[in-house]
Amino acid sequence: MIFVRIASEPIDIAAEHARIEQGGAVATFTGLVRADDGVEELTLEHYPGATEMALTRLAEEAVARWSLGAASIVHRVGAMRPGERIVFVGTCAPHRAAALEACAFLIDRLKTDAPFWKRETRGAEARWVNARASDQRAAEKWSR
Amino acid sequence: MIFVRIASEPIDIAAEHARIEQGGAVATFTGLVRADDGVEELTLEHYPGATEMALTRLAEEAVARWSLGAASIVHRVGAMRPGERIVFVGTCAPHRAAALEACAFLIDRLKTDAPFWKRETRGAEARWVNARASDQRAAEKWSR
Amino acid sequence: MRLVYFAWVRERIGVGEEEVDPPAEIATVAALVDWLARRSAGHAAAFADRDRLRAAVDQAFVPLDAPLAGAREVALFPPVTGG
Amino acid sequence: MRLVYFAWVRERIGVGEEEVDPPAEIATVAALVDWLARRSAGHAAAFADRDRLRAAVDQAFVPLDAPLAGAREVALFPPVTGG
Repeated sequence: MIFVRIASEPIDIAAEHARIEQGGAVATFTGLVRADDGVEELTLEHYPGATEMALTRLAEEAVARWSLGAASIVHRVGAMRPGERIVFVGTCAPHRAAALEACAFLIDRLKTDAPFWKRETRGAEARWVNARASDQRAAEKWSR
Repeated sequence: MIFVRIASEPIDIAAEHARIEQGGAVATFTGLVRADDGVEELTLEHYPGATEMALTRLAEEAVARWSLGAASIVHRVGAMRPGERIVFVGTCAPHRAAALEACAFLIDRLKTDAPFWKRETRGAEARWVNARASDQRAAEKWSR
Repeated sequence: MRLVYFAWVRERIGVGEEEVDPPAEIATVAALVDWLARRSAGHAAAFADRDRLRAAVDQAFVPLDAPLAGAREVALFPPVTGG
Repeated sequence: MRLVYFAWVRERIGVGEEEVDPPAEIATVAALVDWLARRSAGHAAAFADRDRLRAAVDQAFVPLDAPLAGAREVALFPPVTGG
């Protein structure tokens, strides 16, 4: 089962977790707005339509590659405060290695394959976050 | 911050997750009682005192090795039904690779390093679950 | 052809989307970008650094040298930074 | 010395714990197990397969050839199966 969602409200961990509990092993990853580098607001822009398509394709790839029972990707858009959840990725498989690996795959590949853009606001200054070469390398390590 | 707990009530994912959200990246693993192999009840026995010590030592090792902001291990004991959560492992780190790796480390090592024993009941028959060689290998791959 | 822009590409151009009708000899995304760069100072600024420009054709990521062949929607944007 | 038993070791012996006072020459966990196996048919059954027996001394896992040296609590149990 695949669950993909763009959310403009806070991510409810209990609800998202329950949705993917199909038995066996559940792995999740949650990204939080960093609270330690002076960012007061983080704004997420995305490409409606293309985003859902990219996330669905990623989830389908993970389900096929690791024989998952369920995969879920929920990504916030709009304005967020430090400590808020930006993204939730969850996987469920009969055994733990598959769930854990697929979860890492999904968040690594989401970073490079899905059309989201982050803008940070510190005081009066707003700037678009630059893509990182380390994210590109992390995504590429999953190529077969 | 380290959270270690032996629980005789169901594990509350939302509460456990919120506890470790220190900013950056959160990874979790949750083990569920399998519902697909005819088991009607799973009973977890443990070694009080030694269990908490073993889990604390594991969590401390993970925090030191991956510079975690938080690590949590919650393990159910007593009788459980299919679909219920047996174990929750959660990690928080500034970046995702540390959180994901430490989470996999904790569940792999918990399987061999903590004194828990599973007994499955199917109809009138109860049997103690045998340890698996694959769990031993998974734990050993984390030796430096 | 519908064009959509995101993040600082959108901000520099000043609009999130526009309709254009490029001449028939514009055969690739890169050629389209060259052609668009002449529309305004904002377009020129948005497309000045090709190394930091990414594209999608009909909502699928493509390299800049990809053919336009019948594209209905072309998106131009910076490298993505989600997750 | 306090002995504690878990899982099928506990079931075969019939009690979860007992106090024993082994003779001074019992110097290792393995020697203690040999000595305990003579206490009852249940003990003998619990300790018949040494490959499937694990131990902790004062709540820390040890191999069966570990010394007893001053141990206050020795636990004997099957390989663990948590998680």
